[in-house]
Amino acid sequence: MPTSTTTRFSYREAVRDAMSQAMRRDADVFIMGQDIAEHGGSQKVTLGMLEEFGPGRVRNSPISEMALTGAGIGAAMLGMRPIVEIMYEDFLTLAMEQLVNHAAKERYMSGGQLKVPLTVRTQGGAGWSSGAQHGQQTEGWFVGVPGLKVVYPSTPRDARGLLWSSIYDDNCVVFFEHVQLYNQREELPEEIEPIPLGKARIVRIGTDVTVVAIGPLVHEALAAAEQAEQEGISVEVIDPRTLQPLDEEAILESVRKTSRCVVAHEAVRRMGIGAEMAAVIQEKAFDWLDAPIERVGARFTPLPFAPGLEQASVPRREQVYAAIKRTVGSR
Amino acid sequence: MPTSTTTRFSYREAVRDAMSQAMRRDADVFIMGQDIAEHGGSQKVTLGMLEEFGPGRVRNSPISEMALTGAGIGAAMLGMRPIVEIMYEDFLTLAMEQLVNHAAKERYMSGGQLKVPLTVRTQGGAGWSSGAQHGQQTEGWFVGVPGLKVVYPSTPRDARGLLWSSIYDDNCVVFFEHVQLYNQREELPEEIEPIPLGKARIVRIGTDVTVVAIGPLVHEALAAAEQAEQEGISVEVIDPRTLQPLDEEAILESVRKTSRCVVAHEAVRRMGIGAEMAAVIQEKAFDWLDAPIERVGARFTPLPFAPGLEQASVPRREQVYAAIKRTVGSR
Amino acid sequence: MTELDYIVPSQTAEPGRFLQQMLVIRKFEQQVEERYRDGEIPGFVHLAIGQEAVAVGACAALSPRDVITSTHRSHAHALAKGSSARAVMAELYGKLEGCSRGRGGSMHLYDVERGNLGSSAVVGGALGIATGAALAFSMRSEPRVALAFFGDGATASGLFHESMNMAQLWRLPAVFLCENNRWAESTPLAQHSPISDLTQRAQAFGMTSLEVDGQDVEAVYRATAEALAHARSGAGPVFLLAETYRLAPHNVGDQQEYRDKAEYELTRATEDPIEKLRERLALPDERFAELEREAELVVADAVEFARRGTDPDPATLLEDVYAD
Amino acid sequence: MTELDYIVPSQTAEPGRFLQQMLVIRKFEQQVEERYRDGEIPGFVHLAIGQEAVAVGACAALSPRDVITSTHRSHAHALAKGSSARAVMAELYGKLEGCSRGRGGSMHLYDVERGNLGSSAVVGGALGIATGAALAFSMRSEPRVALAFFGDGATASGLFHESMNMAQLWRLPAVFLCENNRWAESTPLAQHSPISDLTQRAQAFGMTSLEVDGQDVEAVYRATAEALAHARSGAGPVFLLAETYRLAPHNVGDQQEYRDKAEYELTRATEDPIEKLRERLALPDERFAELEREAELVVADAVEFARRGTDPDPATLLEDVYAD
Ligand SMILES: Cc1ncc(C[n+]2csc(CCOP(=O)(O)OP(=O)(O)O)c2C)c(N)n1
Ligand SMILES: Cc1ncc(C[n+]2csc(CCOP(=O)(O)OP(=O)(O)O)c2C)c(N)n1
Ligand SMILES: [Mg+2]
Ligand SMILES: [Mg+2]
Repeated sequence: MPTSTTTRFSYREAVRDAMSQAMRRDADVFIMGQDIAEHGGSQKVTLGMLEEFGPGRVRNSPISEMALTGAGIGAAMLGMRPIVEIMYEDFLTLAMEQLVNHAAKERYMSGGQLKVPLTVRTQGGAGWSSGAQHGQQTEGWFVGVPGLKVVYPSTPRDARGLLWSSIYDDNCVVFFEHVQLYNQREELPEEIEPIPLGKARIVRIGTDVTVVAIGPLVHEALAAAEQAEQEGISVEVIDPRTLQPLDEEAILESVRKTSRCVVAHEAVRRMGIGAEMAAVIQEKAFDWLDAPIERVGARFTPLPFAPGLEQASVPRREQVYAAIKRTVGSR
Repeated sequence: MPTSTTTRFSYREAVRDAMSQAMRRDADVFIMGQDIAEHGGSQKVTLGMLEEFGPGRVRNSPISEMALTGAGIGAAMLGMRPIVEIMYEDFLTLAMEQLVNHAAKERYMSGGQLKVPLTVRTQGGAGWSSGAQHGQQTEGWFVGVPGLKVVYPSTPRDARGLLWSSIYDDNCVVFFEHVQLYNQREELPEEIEPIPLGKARIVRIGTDVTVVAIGPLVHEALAAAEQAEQEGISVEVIDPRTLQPLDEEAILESVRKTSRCVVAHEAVRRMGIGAEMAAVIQEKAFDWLDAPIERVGARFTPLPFAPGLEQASVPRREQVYAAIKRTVGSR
Repeated sequence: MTELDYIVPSQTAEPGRFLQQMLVIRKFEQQVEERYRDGEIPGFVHLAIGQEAVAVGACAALSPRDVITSTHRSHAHALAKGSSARAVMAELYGKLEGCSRGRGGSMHLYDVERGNLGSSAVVGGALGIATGAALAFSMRSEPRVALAFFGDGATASGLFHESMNMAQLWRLPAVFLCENNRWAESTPLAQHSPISDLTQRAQAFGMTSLEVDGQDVEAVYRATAEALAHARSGAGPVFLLAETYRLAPHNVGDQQEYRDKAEYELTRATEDPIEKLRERLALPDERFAELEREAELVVADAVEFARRGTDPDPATLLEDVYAD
Repeated sequence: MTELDYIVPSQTAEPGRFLQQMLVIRKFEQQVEERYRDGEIPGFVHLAIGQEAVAVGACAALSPRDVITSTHRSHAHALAKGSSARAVMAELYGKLEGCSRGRGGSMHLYDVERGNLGSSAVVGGALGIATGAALAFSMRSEPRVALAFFGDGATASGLFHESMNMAQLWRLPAVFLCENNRWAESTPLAQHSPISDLTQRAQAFGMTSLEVDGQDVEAVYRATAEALAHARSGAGPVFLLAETYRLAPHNVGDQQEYRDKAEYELTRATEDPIEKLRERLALPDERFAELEREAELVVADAVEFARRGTDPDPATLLEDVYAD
């Protein structure tokens, strides 16, 4: 049997690979965004793509997030599969109208005549003092918008497989990348394994507590789980990967086993996706719960610049660990 | 003792009265928005204000929601107390960048040098086949944005007293009105009684179930409570009125008494403010809960046009009643 | 059904047919007003009375594979682009037989097969979409054009500017057709725009602009044909300004307390595009009355069709939220 | 502390002081680059090397009660508007003594007392705010002007257009000062704008525009003074276009792989605003070297100040999220 060759992909390269392979296969796939051409994008995700695909399919755009998103929607309605890169997710605020009122609704309002197979990729996150307008996490807003799908991968494999599925999904997908994950590496086969949207991944098996974490918090949760393990606490870690549709069954199954749950994300706690998860879990696994669902998320403040303040504002392994201890402590 | 004269105010008139009284008292208060001058606004809330205050303080604006909001922020930074009317809350999507990245953060980013005493009034809601872009409920997005306050009154008295407090609050307040409430009437004294932001109102006292409802759902909840009363179920109804800051204590106190809770709003259930409420309640009143917190909200779809579909998509008293029955049923 | 049930964009200047088509639209709008007042039509409706020549003239110049995007004031555009009066009326009634299966309503008319990509009820909201459609045509080297209808009020919106800039920058085959009816709801042009000649908007992007009398359907046809030829040739987009009039309130129910009554009456008396064409064609009264009756029949049939239509089943509520 | 620690906007053309001030900014930026590379400054930083004449000339013309808004490339604006080098440097270090108490950082410099309303790291994001400040001045009949700095790239953003339209419509005392440094990050002007003469942007609103050589600080001073006088007189806003050059990468760390090396070197050699002024003043080398040393001392002092600064206490994290 031939062994499939594998390569070490960074998260950044994995994202690029999904786009490049789709663009090789399919003339309808293209990408637009600011500084994505020669410059390779502000995070260098698209580096080299201009050379391979040319300026017609790797389109450098003016600073016009609204029109960029609108043009993506229009091209998608005509059957293209555009990828729009919004440089920082903070700037999704500029595209909000187009995403919420158009991308999400064109199919419904047209009674099913239209599809909007648009992928909006964006990135952000704390940890490098980028300030209050270049680091907030905004995925929660889109989860509550019927018609949109929301994806947030935490590993190179998931990033590649989910981006592939997003590009080929016939709906608008808002795809979140985290700046602190771009250099994460993983051995992957050359051929892409598509990962279906809406399927969670059990990252670590455990029996005492379920931690549902997304993005960088998946890795923080793993570290916290290792630490808890030392004290004999067995932690299961689940990464939903897709936030809409949300794999409620996978989460509920785990919580029904462990009876304790922590939800964790980098976004502000209040109105973060963790609120929705907690609401769903307490509703559908009430009788299994031995303790309140603990929520881990950023403190209620704009992202401060000073490194010490920034650190104090966003959650990392310590906060997840503390939450695990709290929920187990109330045994 | 002199009896204070009272007048019958509609919710619409109550909103207008708060603005007019503030504008009479204070030259720094003014209003900007589309068609608010001769036309009195799309919902006639500002009718007559042009005549009293003139076009300089009742400023008809171009269709430029971004600049309108930005100008409100700038004027507020200079010490004015602007009121910006966004005709439909669906169009808050256009102002999202200015609200989230600027109004909410200028104070923090400036290390406390600035204040943004801006009030952004808006309205919307289902029930009259206004279609997918003129009826969605968007209050949830703003609750998770540190630096913003969010208000959603359900009665003329609350509308007037809370709008007054919003205008005089030194932070940016997003103030939600519901189109179906404009003709609600209530006897009010001439002098405004300011209502502090962040204080819930116990609308109805009961012992078996707490219903936390906002906006039009307060009235639906009351109707459902009457119906439940017939069957011997005693329902307490709480209207938080302010969603940020949220009066958690008032809600928790009630739930600790009743041990059962329903949260209800017209917005889509997923990621609605009810998710946050459920998450808080299960966290802080876990040991008191006898049943899962029930969430009532719109179905997961853009607002459909056809009346029958629209009715089927948004929650009314029947859904609140059913949720009350469910939670009591799981006794 | 008669041949008038569908307006077939003619791609040639046929004033006689233009008149018929404008009459269908006029009668349609008048009937909508009545049906709305009678409570048969839910939601709210914006009529294009006075602007029929723009819709008919522009759509006649489009080839069947060209696409349009429209606005809250969308009935005329939908009809002129070839949707049947029945399907549009049924949509206004919220029926399954409507052109958006009852999901859209008056402000969300779609007919993708006939090149109507739909109308945005957010002012200016479809201009990026039209730009994107044009981008698709350009990338695929298809000889198609995307034409966006929008009002004078929309030219104050950021997306208008961003879309114009992008379309010109990328030389996309788009036509930005601005219907300057001098009002944005209750706001006269002078209260939302510091300039009165809206072609100046195009100068910010170095975009070719054309101006046309929007009450003269033949002129609109010719100007649109010229704009389309320019766009189709690869020379880039065109800003096409049609000077027109809103000979009706902003929406049915609007009292127009902000508008001078005398101006309104005078404008209605002197700027009716249908009366202008009738005069130019020197049509005998009898013949005109006949055309009116024909149009009324089409519309009456559409109303009957809509009334008999099916209410969407609430069980299908969640259909088409997502494509699968 | 020397008098250079604060740039006091002079309100008169004093080329000698302009030179000193530009040198402080230049040395400041060069020092920031080094400190950033050494890992002392967190986040990311955009230097205004090459654009000092715009900041200094424009701010010199402002009266103390006038206000500015700034951008991600904000150090020069902050310094020229009178913030101390110490306070700005301390902010870049994230210190409590910084002009934003360490909450803001390089892209969020504020000094409200001196009329700096802050910088938006969202491109174009402060243009509505400047419009609103001008509105406040207008409503209160205060003889003050709001001046917004922004780049060529920002002219593609919707908010730019909406703000220009509103300011002109309401004849607000605002100056929209566009620093055309020909690049938006890696994107050359021709890739984000279909026009090369950006004053055309103002034609869409019928706004008065002025153009000035942004490398000539005295010319910038005069043009800004003219724009301010126009705005202050009640005649409405002005679009002031300063043609300038980015004589540095977009931000520290940017490799400029997109930029022609020869063009870059030639531009640096020929378009340095400081060299130009030095030449015009025919300054002896010795005197210039002395001014350089003075400026270096100011900046060295600022660095020392910043290094000795206080790290904000995490216990104060939630302070100033709300005003109470
Ligand atoms: C973004 C946005 N703001 C406000 C409205 C409310 N509104 C609907 S139509 C209209 C006026 C539009 O004027 P114009 O673009 O000239 O079109 P017309 O109504 O004259 O056809 C307004 C303000 C809206 N639909 N969308
Ligand atoms: C809305 C928005 N989009 C993208 C960015 C990323 N970005 C930061 S600076 C910049 C270029 C700005 O160009 P210009 O306005 O000319 O200012 P300059 O950098 O030349 O001073 C870009 C694209 C941003 N900060 N904000
Ligand atoms: Mg109009
Ligand atoms: Mg630039």
